[in-house]
Amino acid sequence: MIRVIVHRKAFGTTEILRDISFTIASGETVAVLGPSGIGKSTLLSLISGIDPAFTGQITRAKRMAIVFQEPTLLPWRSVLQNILLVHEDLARDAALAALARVGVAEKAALFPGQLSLGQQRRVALARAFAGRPQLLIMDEPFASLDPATAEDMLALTEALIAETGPATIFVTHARSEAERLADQIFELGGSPATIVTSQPRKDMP
Amino acid sequence: MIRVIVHRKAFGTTEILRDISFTIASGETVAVLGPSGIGKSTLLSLISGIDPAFTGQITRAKRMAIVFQEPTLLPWRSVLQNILLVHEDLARDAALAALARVGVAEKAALFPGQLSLGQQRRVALARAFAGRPQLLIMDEPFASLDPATAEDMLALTEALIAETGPATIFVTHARSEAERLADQIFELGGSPATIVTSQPRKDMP
Amino acid sequence: MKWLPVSPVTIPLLSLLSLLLLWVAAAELTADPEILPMPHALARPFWRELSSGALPYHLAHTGLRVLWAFALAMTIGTALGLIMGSYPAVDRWLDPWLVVFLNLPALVLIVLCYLWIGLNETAAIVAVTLNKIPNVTTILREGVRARDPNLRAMAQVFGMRRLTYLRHVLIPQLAPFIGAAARSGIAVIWKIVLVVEFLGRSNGVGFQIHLYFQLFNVALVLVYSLSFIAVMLLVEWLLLQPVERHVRRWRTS
Amino acid sequence: MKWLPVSPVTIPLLSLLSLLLLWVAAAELTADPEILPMPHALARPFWRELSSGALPYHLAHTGLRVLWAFALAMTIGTALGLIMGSYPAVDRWLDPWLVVFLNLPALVLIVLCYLWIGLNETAAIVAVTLNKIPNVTTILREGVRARDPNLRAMAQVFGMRRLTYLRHVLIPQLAPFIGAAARSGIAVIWKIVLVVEFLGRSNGVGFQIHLYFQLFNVALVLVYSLSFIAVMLLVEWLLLQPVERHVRRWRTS
Amino acid sequence: PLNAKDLPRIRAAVLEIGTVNWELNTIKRNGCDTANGFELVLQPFADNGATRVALEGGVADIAVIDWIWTARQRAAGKDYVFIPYSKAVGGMVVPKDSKAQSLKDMAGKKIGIAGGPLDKSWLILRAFATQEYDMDLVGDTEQVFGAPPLIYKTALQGETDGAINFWHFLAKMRAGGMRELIAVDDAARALGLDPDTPLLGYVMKESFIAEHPGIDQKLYDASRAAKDLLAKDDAAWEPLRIQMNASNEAEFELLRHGFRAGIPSDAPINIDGADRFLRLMAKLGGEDLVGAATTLPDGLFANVK
Ligand SMILES: Nc1ncnc2c1ncn2[C@@H]1O[C@H](COP(=O)(O)OP(=O)(O)OP(=O)(O)O)[C@@H](O)[C@H]1O
Ligand SMILES: Nc1ncnc2c1ncn2[C@@H]1O[C@H](COP(=O)(O)OP(=O)(O)OP(=O)(O)O)[C@@H](O)[C@H]1O
Ligand SMILES: [Mg+2]
Ligand SMILES: [Mg+2]
Repeated sequence: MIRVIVHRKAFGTTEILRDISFTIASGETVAVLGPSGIGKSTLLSLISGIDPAFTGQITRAKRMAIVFQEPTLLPWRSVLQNILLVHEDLARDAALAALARVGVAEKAALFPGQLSLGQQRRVALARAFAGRPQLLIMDEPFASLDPATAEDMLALTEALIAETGPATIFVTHARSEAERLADQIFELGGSPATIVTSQPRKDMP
Repeated sequence: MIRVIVHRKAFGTTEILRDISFTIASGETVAVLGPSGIGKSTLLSLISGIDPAFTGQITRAKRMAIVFQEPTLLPWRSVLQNILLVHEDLARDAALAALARVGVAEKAALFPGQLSLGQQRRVALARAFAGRPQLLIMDEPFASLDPATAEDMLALTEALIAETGPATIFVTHARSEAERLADQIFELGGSPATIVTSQPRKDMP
Repeated sequence: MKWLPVSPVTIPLLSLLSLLLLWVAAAELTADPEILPMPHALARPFWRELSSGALPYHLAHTGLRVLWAFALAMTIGTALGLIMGSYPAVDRWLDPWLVVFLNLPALVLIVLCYLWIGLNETAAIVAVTLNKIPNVTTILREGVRARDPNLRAMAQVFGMRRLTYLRHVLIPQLAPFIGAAARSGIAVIWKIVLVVEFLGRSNGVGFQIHLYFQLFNVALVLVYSLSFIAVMLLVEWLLLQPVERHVRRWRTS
Repeated sequence: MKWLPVSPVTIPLLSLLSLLLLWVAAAELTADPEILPMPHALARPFWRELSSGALPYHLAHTGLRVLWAFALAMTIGTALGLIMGSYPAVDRWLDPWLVVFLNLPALVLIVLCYLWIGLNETAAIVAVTLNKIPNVTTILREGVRARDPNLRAMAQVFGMRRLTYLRHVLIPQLAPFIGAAARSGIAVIWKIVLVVEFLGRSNGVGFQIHLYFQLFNVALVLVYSLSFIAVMLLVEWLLLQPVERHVRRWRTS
Repeated sequence: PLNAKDLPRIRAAVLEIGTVNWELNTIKRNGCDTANGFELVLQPFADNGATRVALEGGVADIAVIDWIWTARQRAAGKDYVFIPYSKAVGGMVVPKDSKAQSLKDMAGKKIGIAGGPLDKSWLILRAFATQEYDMDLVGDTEQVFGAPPLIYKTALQGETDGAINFWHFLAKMRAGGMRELIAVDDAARALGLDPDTPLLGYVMKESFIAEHPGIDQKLYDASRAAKDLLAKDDAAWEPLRIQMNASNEAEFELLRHGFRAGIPSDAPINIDGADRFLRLMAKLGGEDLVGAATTLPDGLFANVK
């Protein structure tokens, strides 16, 4: 169970977030929507523990995985190693399978810089999915992909969540994605930003 | 008049592009569609002259502007300076106006790293629009923006093209964007990639 | 890590104090003022050298030489590093020269400079500069090789002017390398200035240190060494660190 | 830039040849073999030193010292640089020490080492190592400060092990800085070894160079200097450059 | 009297801490230079090598060097000539409680040597050991070569069992409680060499003498005058006290005594003796030491008296 309580987050004197609290149960998925620059990535960096400078309290899981808004791969290691290095107990075959699932298996031996940006984003997805995360954090994971690939990735994410049941929180700009994946949709708004609407998924009772 | 003739483009022994040729007149807009990893960014880097290693011939304009798939700002210079440094004859006020048009005027004095990724992408748009380019090259310029902001940027692009009439080529994954902005839509496909469908805009005769 | 609001000079001063304590302990253990005198034993010789004007005189001479050599070596070394890092074709030609000059003993260059140019200030400064240039070039070349190709591409497409590119794109990227070259540079320069001074000048801290070493007057060797170090600490605190903080703002904000 | 398919050793050799021509011209101008002999005038002394076994003997001793000091200084200096660059709190404490040791004259450290440890090999190597560590630390610290915070964040969230982080995330990022420190490092070490050797060792290239300098035998000074440089050129070509090419593959592919 | 400005100038490159400064300062203080028709200008350096660079580079007219070196340069075609200054040489000292009574007892011991393997004192002692004890000092002892101050200090620390150093350091070492095992003087005498041959001298170029005829004699006379003063008059030493850097009165007196003992006689140099000496050096030091000067080059010693 992930518990997020953020009283206040500011950069210098500019307050970005205020009074955001919610919980995510294992197997539950939360989508965060909101205009560009509102504070979505900031919220994720608090949840993931990257940025410890805020007032509030967050309980995290032990095994976490993250997909950043940018691929954030190690440019000096091969695509395959990029998967293996963060999951030391993962077998080589499993890593290759993870790459195959996002459609870049044949690029496994290349350096990230030799991949297209969309391919790099998919490697980042594969990296996050390859472990069995208890908490999965994704920042616009399906942006910058063509519609067919994006659909594949969505399906893959659904499958992963069904399989391993992590607590998932992800940021998106596409309401359709949010509605398809999430149990809860939060919309950030205001200044400082807070949750302005919180709705359960349509197809839920 | 921009004339593009690409006989062959390969990385090592992997051939990426073959036999792509078209022209773009001033004021004309070309959209490029295609799946992730097909070679769209590669094509743009040939057209912009960044990558000279190909067989073929490309005539370019003198004043060019580019929006990369990633923001590519100078992290050690303020947002405002990022605009001014590539347009040395641009007045400060004009640069601020360009920033205002993409909605990040109040961030002018900050460093790019202090902006959200969406805001950085908009700065990159402002930078491209601030000059009066004769050739405008954009790689997924509206990705990773919320729908409202994306709509604003689209409108802004339309206005700019109407005003200064550059030859424009841009990559997108959203057919709707392509249909709204482009006079010509090329779809890349195959391996090595070439233009598989080429259609004029719907509302044209 | 911060429990109390401490002034920014507190920790450096405490740190220097602990170094002083270490010295006292070492001197205590050595128990031979001929090898390592107690810090307070330096007070009198220090005062004598200071009031006689000898210390300021030699310090000024050495300082001037260091300054000149530093400015020259940094400028020429950086330019060479930029060129060699940017153009592999040029690099292939100049690289063996770099290795040769990098490893030419200071003594050889210094003596040749003195014999060719004469035993004067110019020769001294040229000798130090020649000794240091390969060092700066080596460090800067690594930096240029590690530059971001995307920013270059951006500058190229937008037709950024060469000078603007240099000043706003390349140099800021190289800042850590320039910082490394400058800091380790002053130190190396000063070490070579010491050799230059004892081989052919009649003044300067290096001259004095060598002299008092020959007399085995450790106290005065330390007085002169530490005076220069004190100057370098001031340069570090009043010049290098503030500049660095300014240049690094974008990283920390 | 390439008109003809040239072997990769052609240009370095041509480059060295042109350096040789420069030397001939300089010797011609100097017209005094006591100041700068012609290259061919070194052949006989070189052969004599080589066949008598003196050159290999001294070269081996110096080489061993350089190797030891290099390994020690790089390891300790890098570790210190990593720590000081990563933890600003530690840095604030150690920074003044760094400045002091960076600017402590080689002579002072060397003499203290000889007097404390004794006139032996250990003292010599410790002295060189202590002289070089601050240099490596300075360069590496700059590198660590310039590291990419995003990769760090990634490693942190995924719970990457410390050692993996060090080996696959941090060190590769620092490669240009390590390269700069290593290259300028060997050069500085060898310069200090020269001083160490003439102050208190009974063999080594530095000992010989100083000896022949006292006798004003420029030919032999050059023979010993150039022999070491030749060794360094080989190290550069057979070791440093291949390693570097391997490490830099991701940039060029 | 003459205006000092009109006098020829002799620029002397000297080791700032060298004992030669005691003499040169005395020359200047007492006007022995102007009285002899030249003006002495001191150019201090911090290293012996530097004084040679200065002489070679033409920014100094004289430097103090030994005549073996001068012979070597002369044989190589340089026009250096030698004007006697001092015959002071070193010796070997051992700790007071050392059991060694002669060089023979140093077998298997560690000897610190200032100035390198071609140091003349060391070479003479080697020859002496071979002749007297049929002993090979190089093989039978362990040598540590080092800078004079380091040899001085490590010997006092007891790190070496014996030390060969320059005479002014030897004076300090004796004052510090060491005793002389053998003086190089005595060794030289036993080898049949003339111990009165001054080893150190003022070296100048013949071309300089050609420009200023008689300048060598003038310098020699001034040097003699200062030496006479220093030899007889203790008061003449008082102004030198600070410069001499003695840490106590005993050391001061030993230094003064050492300097006086080093004053060569004013008899002309024994050319045969010098030649014998050079041959011995050539045998021991080889080409490394003497270069092409296997026999005494003509005109090495200036024609002064
Ligand atoms: N330096 C390189 N070495 C080898 N292959 C490369 C290199 N750069 C790109 N490629 C390959 O070229 C292909 C096209 O890449 P490109 O970046 O043009 O794709 P794209 O169409 O822009 O994709 P996306 O929509 O994901 O950005 C990819 O399959 C990529 O792996
Ligand atoms: N280091 C910083 N200093 C000052 N302001 C910052 C800093 N980092 C972020 N901000 C500000 O915080 C706000 C939120 O940024 P954040 O990256 O969380 O936005 P976002 O919701 O993820 O937007 P996007 O959809 O564009 O990625 C932005 O307005 C940004 O300018
Ligand atoms: Mg964001
Ligand atoms: Mg692309």
